[in-house]
Amino acid sequence: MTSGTGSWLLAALLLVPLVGAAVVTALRGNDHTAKLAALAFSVVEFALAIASWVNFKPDGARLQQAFSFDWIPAFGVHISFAVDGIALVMIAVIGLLVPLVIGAGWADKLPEGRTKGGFFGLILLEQALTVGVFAATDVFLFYVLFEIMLIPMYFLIGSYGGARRQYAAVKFFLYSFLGGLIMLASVIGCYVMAGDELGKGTFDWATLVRVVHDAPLGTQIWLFLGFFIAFAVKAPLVPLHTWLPDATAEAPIGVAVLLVGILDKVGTFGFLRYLLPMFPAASKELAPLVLVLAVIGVIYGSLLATGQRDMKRFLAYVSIAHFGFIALGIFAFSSQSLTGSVTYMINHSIATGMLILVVGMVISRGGSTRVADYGGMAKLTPVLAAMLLIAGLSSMSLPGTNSFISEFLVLIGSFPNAPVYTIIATVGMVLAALYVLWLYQRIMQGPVRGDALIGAGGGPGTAIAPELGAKKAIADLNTREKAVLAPLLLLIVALGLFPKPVLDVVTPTVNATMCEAQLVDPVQSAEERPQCQ
Amino acid sequence: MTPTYYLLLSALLFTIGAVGVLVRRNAIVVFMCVELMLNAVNLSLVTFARINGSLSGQIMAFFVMVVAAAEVVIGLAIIMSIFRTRRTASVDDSNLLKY
Amino acid sequence: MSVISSVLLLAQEQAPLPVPSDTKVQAPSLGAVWPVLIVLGAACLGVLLEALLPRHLRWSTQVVLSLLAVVGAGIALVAYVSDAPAAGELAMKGTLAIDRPGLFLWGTLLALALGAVLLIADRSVEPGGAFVASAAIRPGTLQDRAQVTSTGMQTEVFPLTLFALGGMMTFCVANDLLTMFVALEVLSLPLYLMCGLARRRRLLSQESAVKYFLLGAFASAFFLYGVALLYGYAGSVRLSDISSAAAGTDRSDTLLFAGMGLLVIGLLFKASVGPFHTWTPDVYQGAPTPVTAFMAACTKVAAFGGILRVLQVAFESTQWEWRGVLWGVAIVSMVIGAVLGLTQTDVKRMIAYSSVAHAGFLLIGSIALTEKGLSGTLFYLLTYGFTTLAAFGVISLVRDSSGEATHLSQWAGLAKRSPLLAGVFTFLLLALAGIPLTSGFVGKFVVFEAAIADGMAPLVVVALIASAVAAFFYLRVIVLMYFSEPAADGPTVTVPGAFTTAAITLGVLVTLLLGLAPAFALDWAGSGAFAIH
Amino acid sequence: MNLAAEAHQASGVAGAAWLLLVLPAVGAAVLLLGGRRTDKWGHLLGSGTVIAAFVYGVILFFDTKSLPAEGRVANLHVFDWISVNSLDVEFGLRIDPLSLTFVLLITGVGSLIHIYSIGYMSDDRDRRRFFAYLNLFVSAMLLLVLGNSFVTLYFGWEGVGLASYLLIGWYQGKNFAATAAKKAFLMNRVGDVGLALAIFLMFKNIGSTQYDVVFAEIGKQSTGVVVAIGILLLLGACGKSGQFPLQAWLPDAMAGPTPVSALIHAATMVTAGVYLIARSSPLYSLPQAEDARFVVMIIGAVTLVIGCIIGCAYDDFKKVLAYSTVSQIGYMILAVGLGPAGYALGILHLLTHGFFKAGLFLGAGSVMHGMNDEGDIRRLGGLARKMPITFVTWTLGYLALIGFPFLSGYFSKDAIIAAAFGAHGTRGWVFGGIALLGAGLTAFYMTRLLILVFLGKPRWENLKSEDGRAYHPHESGPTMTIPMIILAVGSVAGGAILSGLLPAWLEPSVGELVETHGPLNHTVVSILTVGISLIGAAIAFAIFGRREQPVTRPQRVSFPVRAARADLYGNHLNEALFSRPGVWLTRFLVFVDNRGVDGLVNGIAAGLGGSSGRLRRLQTGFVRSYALSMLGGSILVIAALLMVRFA
Repeated sequence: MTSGTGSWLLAALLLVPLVGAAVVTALRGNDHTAKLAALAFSVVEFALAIASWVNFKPDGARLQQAFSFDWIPAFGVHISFAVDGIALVMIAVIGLLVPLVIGAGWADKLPEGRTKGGFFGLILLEQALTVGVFAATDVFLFYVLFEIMLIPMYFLIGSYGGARRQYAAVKFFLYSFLGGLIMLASVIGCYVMAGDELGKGTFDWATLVRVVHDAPLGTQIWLFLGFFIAFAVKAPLVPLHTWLPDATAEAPIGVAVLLVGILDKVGTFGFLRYLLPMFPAASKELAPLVLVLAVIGVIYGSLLATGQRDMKRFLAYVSIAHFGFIALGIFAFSSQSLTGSVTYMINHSIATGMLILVVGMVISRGGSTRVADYGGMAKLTPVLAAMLLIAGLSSMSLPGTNSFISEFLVLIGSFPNAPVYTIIATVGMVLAALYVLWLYQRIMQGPVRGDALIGAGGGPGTAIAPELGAKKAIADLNTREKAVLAPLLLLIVALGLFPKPVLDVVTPTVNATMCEAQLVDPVQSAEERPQCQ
Repeated sequence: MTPTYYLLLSALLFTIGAVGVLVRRNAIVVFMCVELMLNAVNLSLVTFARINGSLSGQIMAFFVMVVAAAEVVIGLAIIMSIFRTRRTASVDDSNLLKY
Repeated sequence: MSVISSVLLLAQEQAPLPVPSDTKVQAPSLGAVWPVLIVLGAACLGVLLEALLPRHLRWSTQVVLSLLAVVGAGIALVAYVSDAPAAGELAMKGTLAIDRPGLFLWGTLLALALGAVLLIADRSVEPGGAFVASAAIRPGTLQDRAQVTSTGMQTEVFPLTLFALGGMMTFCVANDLLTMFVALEVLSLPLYLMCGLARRRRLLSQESAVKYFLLGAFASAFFLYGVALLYGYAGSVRLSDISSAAAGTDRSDTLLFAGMGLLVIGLLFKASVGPFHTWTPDVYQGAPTPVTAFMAACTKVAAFGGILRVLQVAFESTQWEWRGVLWGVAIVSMVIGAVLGLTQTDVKRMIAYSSVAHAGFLLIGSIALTEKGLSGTLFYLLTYGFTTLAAFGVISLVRDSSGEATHLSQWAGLAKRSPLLAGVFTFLLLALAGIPLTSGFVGKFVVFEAAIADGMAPLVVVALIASAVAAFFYLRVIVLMYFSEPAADGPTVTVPGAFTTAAITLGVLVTLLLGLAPAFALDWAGSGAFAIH
Repeated sequence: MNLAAEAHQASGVAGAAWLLLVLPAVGAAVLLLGGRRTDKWGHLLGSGTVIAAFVYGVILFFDTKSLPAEGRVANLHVFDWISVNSLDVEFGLRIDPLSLTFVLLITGVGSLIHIYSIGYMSDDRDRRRFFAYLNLFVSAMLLLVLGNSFVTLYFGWEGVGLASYLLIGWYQGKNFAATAAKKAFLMNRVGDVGLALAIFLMFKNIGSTQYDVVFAEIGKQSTGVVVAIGILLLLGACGKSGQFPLQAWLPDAMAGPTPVSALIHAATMVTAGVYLIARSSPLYSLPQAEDARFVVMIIGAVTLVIGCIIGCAYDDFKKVLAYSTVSQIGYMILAVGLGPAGYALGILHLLTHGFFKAGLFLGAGSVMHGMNDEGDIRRLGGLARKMPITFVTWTLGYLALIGFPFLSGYFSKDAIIAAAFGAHGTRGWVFGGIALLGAGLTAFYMTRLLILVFLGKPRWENLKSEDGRAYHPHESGPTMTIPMIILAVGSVAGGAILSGLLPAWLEPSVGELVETHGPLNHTVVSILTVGISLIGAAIAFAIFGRREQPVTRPQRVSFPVRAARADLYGNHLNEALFSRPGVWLTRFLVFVDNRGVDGLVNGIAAGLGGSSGRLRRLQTGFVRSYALSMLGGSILVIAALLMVRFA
């Protein structure tokens, strides 16, 4: 059954990329048409995402634009999708990033015997699956998509990646797959529990929330852990993070964006959608554990970022630090921190997405991922340098950029409930400045140096600016690249100054989550406090 | 004397057969040991028939013999083919398939 | 010798067994057993034809006959199922219990056998098929080199297949241990022979036959001794009598448990459950691939059919004593299969170890003595059978000058040579790994669900970890096929003829179908319990 | 003293106060996005927007002045910024005497320095970008002082940090510039953490971050909370204002172009800390805040001494001025630490200092401009004749700084010293004494500068600059001299005018100025101060004026001088405490991550593989061993079954 016009939007959101994937793959014979088709489909998808945002009523039902069909009656499994505020914004971000990724990968050279069609086809497929993961309201369906999601990514890394791509792809897959299997145990556990409660098992999320969430603490903890491990692998929490640096380092830039910007968010999304509402008692019980991991992640990730020699690994560790913040916000249990984490998920996709794309542009010019191969590039490519700096400033969450809003919300919201953790995490602000400026200085500032820019001999070669002694003509951003970065740049500033549109969509869902998780704000304002029904 | 002894005897025979399978190299002999195990079973079947005072145990013994005969036919066929290839019936020589 | 086994078989069909006085004598209903009769009848007919027909007609005749037999049996089965009593009925003076699970197993066996017969009958991949022209020729001689290229074939394979099939069908529905023993032999003896009939690599083939035979005989001795002890315990070999005897405990439990142990060991051997799996890798590798497919698919089904019936009907009342032991066996089997699979270098051996791991999973379902456990295991058997059948079908297509190229290194970069085959095989491997949207996942899910519902959560967690480990060696093959460069003198992929194509398509379609819409099959599997008379 | 009650909604002229932020911001945006197209007129746009902002500021000032004293605090709601349930941060401006004072200072000095830069940066191919950054800075600084909540303040706070980072690192081709910029930003961030935590505390305990709410509620809070907030705010102030222990970045910041040093690192940004504490006067004036105030005073006193001492030893023109800035801000912090007795004085000194220090820096810039960017005072000398205007304006600034009677320094600094003596008990003597000593040292090092740069023999005559050119000192052009003159006038007259008006004007923001009557009355203190300053100057003359000075700094010097040249080992301390351990920790963690965490993962994988490789050897291929394993298995199973049953 479906409810309202929104359902069709959501259905379209799921189908368009699927069809797109099929079409693009079919067109893989001709790179150019394939590229155009891919771009067209991704743009349509983005338009649909906007439409569904417009259609969404923040003060409306918990889950909107819902539709559902029977799938396996024997197990009460349905194909049912719907969005809440959180899923909505994530889907919008996916819709935004994929066209940009396609644009960024427009001119990349692929490995021998690979086609643009296959590449973009897989990306669109991945998009369809991730949209599904965020929109699924049947836990079984969620699990299915959660696992399936790995396969296109596995091939994206494995077939189009760098030198150690096989290792990275397999590592990525096994990590997530093992996590997923452990989650499967919990999924089944919930199902069985529902069976005992209601006589007939179900996977419907809303029903499961009702059934599971007053289970005895012991049971809850086991079920919680099952889900938690899967999600902690996805949104890499230390110490389950080591697949991310390898995967990011080996994946092509665009794929790295999807990996860090979207796939990993499934984990934090899972915290919000499944852990808190379904296992309130266990969440409270185990919150200290998660908080410790989160804070470790912040510090550990930041420090390791400064210790990296490889730019892409650097990006991975930066993200690990950011995921620490997100986890902190989620398990600090205040509506501010939760909202902060959700917006963090978006802003991280935008800021780090841009950072990765920019680094990719640096690499495509220098042809090396080692930081040591660069230096003083700002002289050759001022615009590129500016972009790197802006992306960096956003990922160190400087006020005026989008990330500031989320980090501020996370910290200020976490402080009342978890002051100590928050104070430690605040140190992360300094470290963030450290690693961003460190990278910027190494790559962009100082005299022009590094094998990537100057001939290995160090002697000045022929260059656009011979007086700077650059090895080869290193051009500044071209129009396509500018076009790719412009939307992100715009959003970074816009959401930094005027986050209201996002907050208005997210906050009601967060309040609903707070209610399901039986949480109350530590700091209540006298007049309006969220009502639980 | 109580039928229990027959059971013990059959257990003993069965064990001898099993150990024989483990220690003998010649395929034929190994196979004979298996036959020994089957016949040990026959013994206990008959004994139980006696104990339970029902005939079915003895009838089962006949079935077992028939089956054993069939096994012999197949087994010899296979062992023969191996022997004709390798000019030896030692089971240890045929270990190309391993690890 | 096939004559002998047929004689023996007829003997067992009229075998008058002492019917315990308390059970009412039933009207012998042939309708129920028609499928078996058809198959065995066709088998005997086949033997006669071998004797009467001229050589050049045999192949075609036998193929037609076997296919007709299988299909006919299928029709008879369907015809019977339509008006079969839900509770099941006894046939052949109570030696056979024709009940819902039995019928489901029959259906599964017949369907799989159809595929197997098609594979066996194929002559497109290799002129004259995968079987030796004349088993009497000594390997390594001139005639042997001649027969490799000749189109002749030892067409007894077909009646042998039918005999084995008949034995399996009887085995699944055997209601007393003696029938079960005889059926066990009837299904095993032909298989011993078939293993030795490969056209190429005859040394390996014969060796596998010897090993299978000796160990099989050894195992059946255990089985038989178990039968004897149980007879001594219960005074009857009727499963129901044993359970009723076990319920009232005035007899020596030593007999009961020793007997049960020996009996189960015999069965576990057939099902290649570790640590009784040792024959599996060698035989799977050495036997002609179509036979391996037949064994892997059908023998597993039959063996677990027997295990299910024995455990649920005869030993249900004593489950608390033996359950723990079988837990251990299941764990050992899963671990052996998963771990040893990691370092295999031969595809067929690798699948063999995977089958050991799967046997462990199946055992989990079998010791959950609930309707869910029963239906889950039955469904799992169905899915596993088809997947592995198709997998071996694919393996038989990758060949080089010396026959099948089963060494993994030869599979490198296969995706570039033949994307279709690589895609199909990848799909099958993912199914074996239990990735969602394949039948393998649904199978695992139903089994684990039953296990957790029956309070075996820890065992399920072990199973999940094992399947994650196992996933690694499936992935390894995928990595080889997709991400590595093809070897210069790599194997070629022969375009399969109609038969093999049909078999593979059948397997893949069922795998996909049961992954996407398993509902109907689940209903069949869950349609009823074993008949207890 | 409740300042919240009077805040009324801004209307009329004040209603357009957002223009103050938008004008320079638009300028910056146009210049940055416009790229090379705007090269020709970029500097004009940049300066124009700031001047426009200044004009509007003046209008706003008189408009507000026309209102009755209690109506001078206006609140302008621009839009809802961050609003989640109980947390509601509006993007709003607070127009009151305090913020207006700063608006005038920032836009006024800002305009002058923009004009000055037109000339100073004329031969830089990226002058346009320079002006963009300056505009960015002005806009952020205005947001800092105008914001009506601690979060908007934080926004501006980090905004100016960014601008200063960009401008310090202006010559980013040079490593030392880039490093200095990074250092400045990082040390500021350390301070920002304090500010952030203070904000979190406010939200936790008061539930808001708006000034009016916070100041209205803060009185109800426990001493612990108040002191904590007070000290955390101070930490923020230390970061921005180069106060001990975070002073080390300010001298390095001189790596930026001189106008930047004048505007950001002398006149405006570095005084943000003083603004913060003055703005939080309702908090610091609380009786619970006694300890916090005490800490503020200590920091101020310590810093002002450190600044003076190091200032005496440096040979770099701008760095000496930088340390002078550090110590002067020390005075201001000391003043605001005094509480109601000092807020107005702190702001007063801040303004006068803004004038004369900016003038001094511009003078320095003009000297270096004429001397091939030579900054080492030992290579200068006798420039008075070569560049008269610079000399005169600079000397006026100098006199103002050392508190020459009836120049601006005399009114602001002496007042602070007097107020310091006014602190009750021994504190008065201690802090007063320190402040007095500082005055003497200031006179000493400034006189040293004056002599070494403008008087004495021209030591540069037979030297060449690094780029091998001979020195041809010359007076700078009008765009540079005019601002210098204006500032000189300001530094001469500013004190006399402001000292009368300011306290009353600031009353609505920081409360009325409490006259303290210490052991020594005001006249005595000023006589003492002037006397001590004269002594300091005399000593300087005695040492540097009469003897010829070597061109290279003498190496065999007494310990104090060595220590002072080494920033009193401040950097060494940071090195030892933070940087080096940090690097080690990072290296260690990288190792742990690769070998430890990832090593464990790969170890498990390798372990499985290895055991698999070993176990598969058990599959020997001998039937009999298979049979054995089967038999073993069977025995185990049966034994287990029987044990379960019977044991």
